[in-house]
Amino acid sequence: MTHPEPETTPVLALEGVSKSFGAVRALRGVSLRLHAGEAHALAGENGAGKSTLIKTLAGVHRPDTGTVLLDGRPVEFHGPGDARDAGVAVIYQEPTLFPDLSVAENIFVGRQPRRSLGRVDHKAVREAAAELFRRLGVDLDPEQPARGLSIADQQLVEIAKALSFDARVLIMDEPTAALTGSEVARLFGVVKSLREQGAAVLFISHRLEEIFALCQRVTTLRDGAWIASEPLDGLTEDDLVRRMVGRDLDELYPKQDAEIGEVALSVRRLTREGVFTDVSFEVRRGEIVGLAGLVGAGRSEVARAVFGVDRRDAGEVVVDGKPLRGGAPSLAMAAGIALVPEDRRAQGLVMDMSIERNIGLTGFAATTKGGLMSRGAERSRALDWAVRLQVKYARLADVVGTLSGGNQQKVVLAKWLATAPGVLIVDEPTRGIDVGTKAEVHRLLSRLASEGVAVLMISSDLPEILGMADRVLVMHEGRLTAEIPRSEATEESVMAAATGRVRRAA
Amino acid sequence: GGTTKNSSKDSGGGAKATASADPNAATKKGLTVAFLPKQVNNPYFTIADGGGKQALDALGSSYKEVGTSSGTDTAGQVSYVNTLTQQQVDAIAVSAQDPGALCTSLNQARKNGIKVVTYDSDTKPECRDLFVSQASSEDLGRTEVQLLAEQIGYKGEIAILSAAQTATNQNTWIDFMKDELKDPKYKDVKLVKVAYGNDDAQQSFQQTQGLLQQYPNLKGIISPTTVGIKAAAQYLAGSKYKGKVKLTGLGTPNDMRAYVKNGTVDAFELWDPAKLGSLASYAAVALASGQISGAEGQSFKAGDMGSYTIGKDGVVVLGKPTVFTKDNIDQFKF
Amino acid sequence: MTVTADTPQQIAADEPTASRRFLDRVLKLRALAVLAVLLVMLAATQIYNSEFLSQQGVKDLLLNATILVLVAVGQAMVVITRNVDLSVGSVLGISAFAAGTYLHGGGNPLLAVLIAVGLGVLFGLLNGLLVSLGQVPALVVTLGTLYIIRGIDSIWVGSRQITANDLPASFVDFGHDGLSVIPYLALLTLAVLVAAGYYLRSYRGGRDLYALGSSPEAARLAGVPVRKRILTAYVVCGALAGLAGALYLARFGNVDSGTGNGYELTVVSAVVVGGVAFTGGSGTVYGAALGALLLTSINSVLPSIGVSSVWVLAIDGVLLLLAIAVDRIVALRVAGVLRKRAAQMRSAHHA
Amino acid sequence: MPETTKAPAPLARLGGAVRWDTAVGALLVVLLICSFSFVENFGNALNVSFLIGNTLPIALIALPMTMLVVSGEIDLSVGSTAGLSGAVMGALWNGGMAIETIIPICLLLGALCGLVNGLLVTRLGLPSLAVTIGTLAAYRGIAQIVLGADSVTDFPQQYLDFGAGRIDGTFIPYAAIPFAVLLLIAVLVLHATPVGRSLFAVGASEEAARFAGVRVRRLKLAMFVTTGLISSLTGVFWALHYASARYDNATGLELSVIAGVLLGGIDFDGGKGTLGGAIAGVFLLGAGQNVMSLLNVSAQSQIVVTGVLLVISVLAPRIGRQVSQARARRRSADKAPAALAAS
Ligand SMILES: Nc1ncnc2c1ncn2[C@@H]1O[C@H](COP(=O)(O)OP(=O)(O)OP(=O)(O)O)[C@@H](O)[C@H]1O
Ligand SMILES: Nc1ncnc2c1ncn2[C@@H]1O[C@H](COP(=O)(O)OP(=O)(O)OP(=O)(O)O)[C@@H](O)[C@H]1O
Ligand SMILES: [Mg+2]
Ligand SMILES: [Mg+2]
Repeated sequence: MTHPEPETTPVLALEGVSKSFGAVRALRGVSLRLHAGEAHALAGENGAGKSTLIKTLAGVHRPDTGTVLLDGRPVEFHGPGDARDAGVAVIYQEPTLFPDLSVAENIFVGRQPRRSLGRVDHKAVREAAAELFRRLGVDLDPEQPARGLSIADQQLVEIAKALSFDARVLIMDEPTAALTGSEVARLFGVVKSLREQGAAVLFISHRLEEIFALCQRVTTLRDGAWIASEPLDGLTEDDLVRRMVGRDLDELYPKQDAEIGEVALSVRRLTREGVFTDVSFEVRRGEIVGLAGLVGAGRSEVARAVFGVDRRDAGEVVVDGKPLRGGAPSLAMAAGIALVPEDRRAQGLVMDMSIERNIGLTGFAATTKGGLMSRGAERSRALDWAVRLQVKYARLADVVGTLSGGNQQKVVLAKWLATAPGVLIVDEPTRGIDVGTKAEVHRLLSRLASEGVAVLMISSDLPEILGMADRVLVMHEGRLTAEIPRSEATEESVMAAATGRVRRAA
Repeated sequence: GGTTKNSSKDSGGGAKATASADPNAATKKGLTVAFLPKQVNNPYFTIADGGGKQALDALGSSYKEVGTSSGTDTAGQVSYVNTLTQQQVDAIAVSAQDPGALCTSLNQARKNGIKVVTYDSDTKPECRDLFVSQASSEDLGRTEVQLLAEQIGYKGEIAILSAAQTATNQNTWIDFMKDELKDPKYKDVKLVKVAYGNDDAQQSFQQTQGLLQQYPNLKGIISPTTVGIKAAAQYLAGSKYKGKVKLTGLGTPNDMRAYVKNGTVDAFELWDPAKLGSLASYAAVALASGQISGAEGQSFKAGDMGSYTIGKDGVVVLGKPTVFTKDNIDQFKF
Repeated sequence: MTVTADTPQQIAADEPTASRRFLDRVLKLRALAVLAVLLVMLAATQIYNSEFLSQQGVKDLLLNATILVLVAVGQAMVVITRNVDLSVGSVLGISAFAAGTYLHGGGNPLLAVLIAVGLGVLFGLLNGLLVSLGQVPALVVTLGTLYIIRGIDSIWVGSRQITANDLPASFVDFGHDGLSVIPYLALLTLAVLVAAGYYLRSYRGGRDLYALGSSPEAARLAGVPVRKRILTAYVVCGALAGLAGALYLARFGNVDSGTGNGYELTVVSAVVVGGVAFTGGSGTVYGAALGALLLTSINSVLPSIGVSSVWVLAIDGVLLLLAIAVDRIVALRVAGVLRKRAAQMRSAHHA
Repeated sequence: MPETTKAPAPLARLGGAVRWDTAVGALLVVLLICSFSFVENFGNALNVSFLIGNTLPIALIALPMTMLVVSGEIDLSVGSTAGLSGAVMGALWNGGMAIETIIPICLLLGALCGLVNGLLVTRLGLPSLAVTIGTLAAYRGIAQIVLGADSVTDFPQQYLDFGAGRIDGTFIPYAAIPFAVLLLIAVLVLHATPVGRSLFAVGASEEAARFAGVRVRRLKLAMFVTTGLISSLTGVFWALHYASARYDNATGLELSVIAGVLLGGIDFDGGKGTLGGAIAGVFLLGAGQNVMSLLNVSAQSQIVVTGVLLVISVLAPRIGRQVSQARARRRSADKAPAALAAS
């Protein structure tokens, strides 16, 4: 079955749209047509302009040139409200929730069901939210405040919000980046049924298999320019990558064999009450240890406690044979640990600071002479790593918040790799990173390991874990449930431990 | 070792008034006298400075008024003295917010040939040439006790509602009040408390409430501050204590008219602020003309107010305060 | 300013249904804590001094609170949107004087109140427009308008003043009369409070205020009419400051160019004590009103138990610190308890 | 927050060229030059020394206040801390203690005041605005208890001379020299050391800073203590400069400091601003007031001018940005008529 471009008028379309941010030309004459009943994928490297395109469709940005067409007629959206009123629902790349409001209210802000006299019907709000979560198969309490939700839960709330519109057009910017397989599957189920009911869908993901699973057509962008719009049928992943990157892809999981040395990080009976219990493991030099588990299993929490961001209630952490006092990341850093945190916007980067200063934040020791900072040293240190990681930026002095999502992630990596750590903990290191760069990051991790760094890799991307890890630890509900050597690690074995179907063999 | 209070007794060091004055010197014209009240826009000082302006007009000299809009901005007052020094006025008439804080800058001004008269509220004597006092502190303190005692029949508990705890003139008056109360005829009158309303309407209000709650048998209140007496009167007027608890003190007739008429207040007193300002002007011009130097015993003419003689410490006293009652209050419009 | 790791909400999220109910109770407790402090304080004072809660005493307490409560309600609405209005004291002063000038020598009291409110609305509009259209920090803008309005006020008023003598007797009486112990002013304030509380809780406009205070960026993306809402909050705040000005006139019968000077700090304290977060998005006007009541009551309590006024300021400050610290400590303790409970529940579930 | 996502790069660059703190500095220079040439009595040494002397207390406190605000906190109790140390100084002096002992005690006390603020903020996680409103009242209240109605004026002459005098033959007050040293230290710390970098990071995103190994609490605590210390230093200076120690010394100083700092472009959300800007803002207000007084502008009008300056200080950059944005939009629209025709 092929999918030729439908003859009907597109519900929503862009014609020759350009958008610049100062010197950065994020979009250059891009056209895109979304048809009812069709799921359309948008593919491109980090910084290709995908999010910018979406924000143009959603009325957040006004195009410099070109037009937005609604049902074939040019429209001008003056703000996100206009687009929403026209039936366009958007899930932005970065969740934008109201931390102080309940989850239910978050979904219905400005559109709450009302009773007589225009009063908000709080009960109806609650029930409608609960119903949405049921549809998505999510176990969230509508009444709980959004503050403190994990990234994944935040993303799920965003999805529920978008679904609640019963929109004609559903736009999703990397909705799955934080989700694990089961949630993705459920999301796809819901989206498919919406599409069958006649909604137009625009979908962005750096996981190509998801694009193939959900969509019929794909538009590719490269450096803000339109490359192709075509049916996905008959296209292979390699074709798609070639369109995006302009060349063939290197191997995605370039696992190098490294010599495994002595224990660098040893975690013993670590406990944080109410979060995780009795977690013990070791990571050796030259080893990449994967930490897998379902969303909310407590993996990030373990990493945070090891690094000293969170207090620990019991247990000890030993680095290179020396016990590490808890409660202060600076101590952990001094002991040679680096943590690439999962939430780059809140934890990884100071969004209002420049790229070089963000990278410089971890390197005062190297860039200070006689108590005063050397800007030159700071800059060259930042430049070195920005180039190595192929960060796409205009100037190092630019505010990091203006970078595309994936490039921000690379800056976080740069910031920590620049400390030359002996123990590297990476939490979802490739979330939101395009395939090309992902391979790059993997190669980097692999090389670091071979140079004797002990790597603990937390990831919800199972293929990544399987492809990269020498050993896989699995957590379930705050406990370690399995330790699986590379040779035995399969999707089944890991999932079984992650869902609690097997207990850790004593 | 170190420098202690005792080891540095010889501090201060302002120009002492010299006795060299020529009482027959001509009154100079075309002088500039600047008034620096505690607070501009304060009705009391507006009247006083208005009196000063009239006198200067009559003398053929010119008047200007500068000042801070807060009554406790000592730093502001200092910088105004400095500004006036820069502008080389001939004399400054100042009502000091603080007896010591202005000293350095006032002496600086005097070194530059500017005569300094304080009025209403004094600085330390060595920092000015003359102090024009509204009434003798002794008179004020004693008469207020007398006024209230009469109203309560020389019997019962009384309290004082003052302004800020640091207000120099208030404290002097209160000392004299306490002294007056030692007289045997007040043996049944008991001063139970001195409260401070900080010259703030709301605080004075709540302090009055507190006094009445804490001393249910309170018979009378003396408030030697125009803000305090007004606030106390307003509270009494709207409460069950109206007419039962007597109130007296220092107030302006305009402020108090309504309360005198509705029976909240029987009698209170004040001097005429306009005359105070006027006297300050005459004194300033006499100083600038060289007719006086500020030494005790010298005297100068103050237009139709007659002649005034300088007392101890360079103090000139305006006279006795006026008592206002229902019968005479309508004759006064300030 | 936030302790990210240990907020009670976050912990409560672990175990939805059970902790949910607990959380509810705790949240209600928050307002209750201030109320409890207030009641204990009043009761203790009453024991010490039986005159304190006499009819007159209760009336005084309520009257003292009204003006601050009104302004605090308006301020709370602005603070909930993650903004602030420092100019309330100046607005109160100038509208009180305007109403007084109109009433001087006879005028309709009702119209005088309207004039005061109108002037308040005008300044609220000015603040709101500057903040929302200019998208500039509210703290700076309203500190600016604080000075500007105060300056205009003192230039206009000069050394004039309005005294009780200038006002119609009916207006002055309105300032202290009431239905038995409840003054009219307190009734009016209560009506305003309930209306504001209901609007914030049960209308889209009100919920939007919380939303945009919680995350301005998200509010923009969600299509919340951000500027309109901020403008509304400022206008309401200005109107209430104006109304408070009129009531001040009635209550104190005395207004000059210094009226309301420095009031902004008191109002901000009331709002903070009442649990309205300066980071926006949380708190209620009822809390703010309780905070105001607590602050004014302290100032009534101290004189009536005979604390020397020398001590009042220090005690005021320490009590304010205590109020917020106790509140915080309770919250932290509860968070700890919740976390342990969640842990127990999970291990039970695990077994 | 919306600004960061919207402000395009070249405009940011343009904004960088005419940064607000530079503009304030330029404004100050212009004001000084104009005043020297056109305002009678402004330029003489005495007046300039007055101007500097009266602005010094505000400028002194502005140093740590700027850093505190950059780190996202605020201290409203500075005026009260200054008042308290002045009061204690007066009380101890009355008690016969040597001034050389008194001053260190006062400084220690100031540091203690700052420590209390800091502990309440960092240990209990209370908002600093609320905490320091509380200590604003508490410290002033304690000052009142300590010194009561007294006003102590008889400090030793050589100290009073230091507080109020100027170097012979120049316009420079003695006290300006230690201030200059402190200013230099503060500028270096904030703009050229890891501590300063960390302060900016903490102010812009506390969590990210913590994840990057910044000891957030310790840093903030240190800043509060420093602020208390400098406030008490200011209190001592104040008492000597005005030759008067009273419990209500330096009342309302916090508002002057904040107005100056705000005018200098320090963002109260934290993470932005420069010390140079803050100090320029403080001196701009001080010089403005001095000039206006010399020109016989009334106190009331001066208040209005201060207010207008503050409003302009935030509106002007904003309007400038909008104008250049509009221009940029017009330019790009001109450039691409072809693309429009194609659609
Ligand atoms: N507000 C902004 N200011 C300046 N530059 C911006 C802004 N938003 C985006 N850009 C730039 O526009 C380009 C496109 O960014 P965009 O976010 O659209 O990329 P993307 O395709 O979504 O990438 P990713 O896959 O990493 O999310 C990038 O170079 C980015 O730096
Ligand atoms: N079974 C559970 N019951 C209650 N709370 C849980 C449970 N499992 C995890 N949590 C809590 O849920 C929150 C979210 O955890 P989080 O999602 O960050 O964990 P994670 O394993 O790092 O997942 P991911 O990295 O995929 O987001 C944490 O506060 C954690 O303590
Ligand atoms: Mg993107
Ligand atoms: Mg995680």
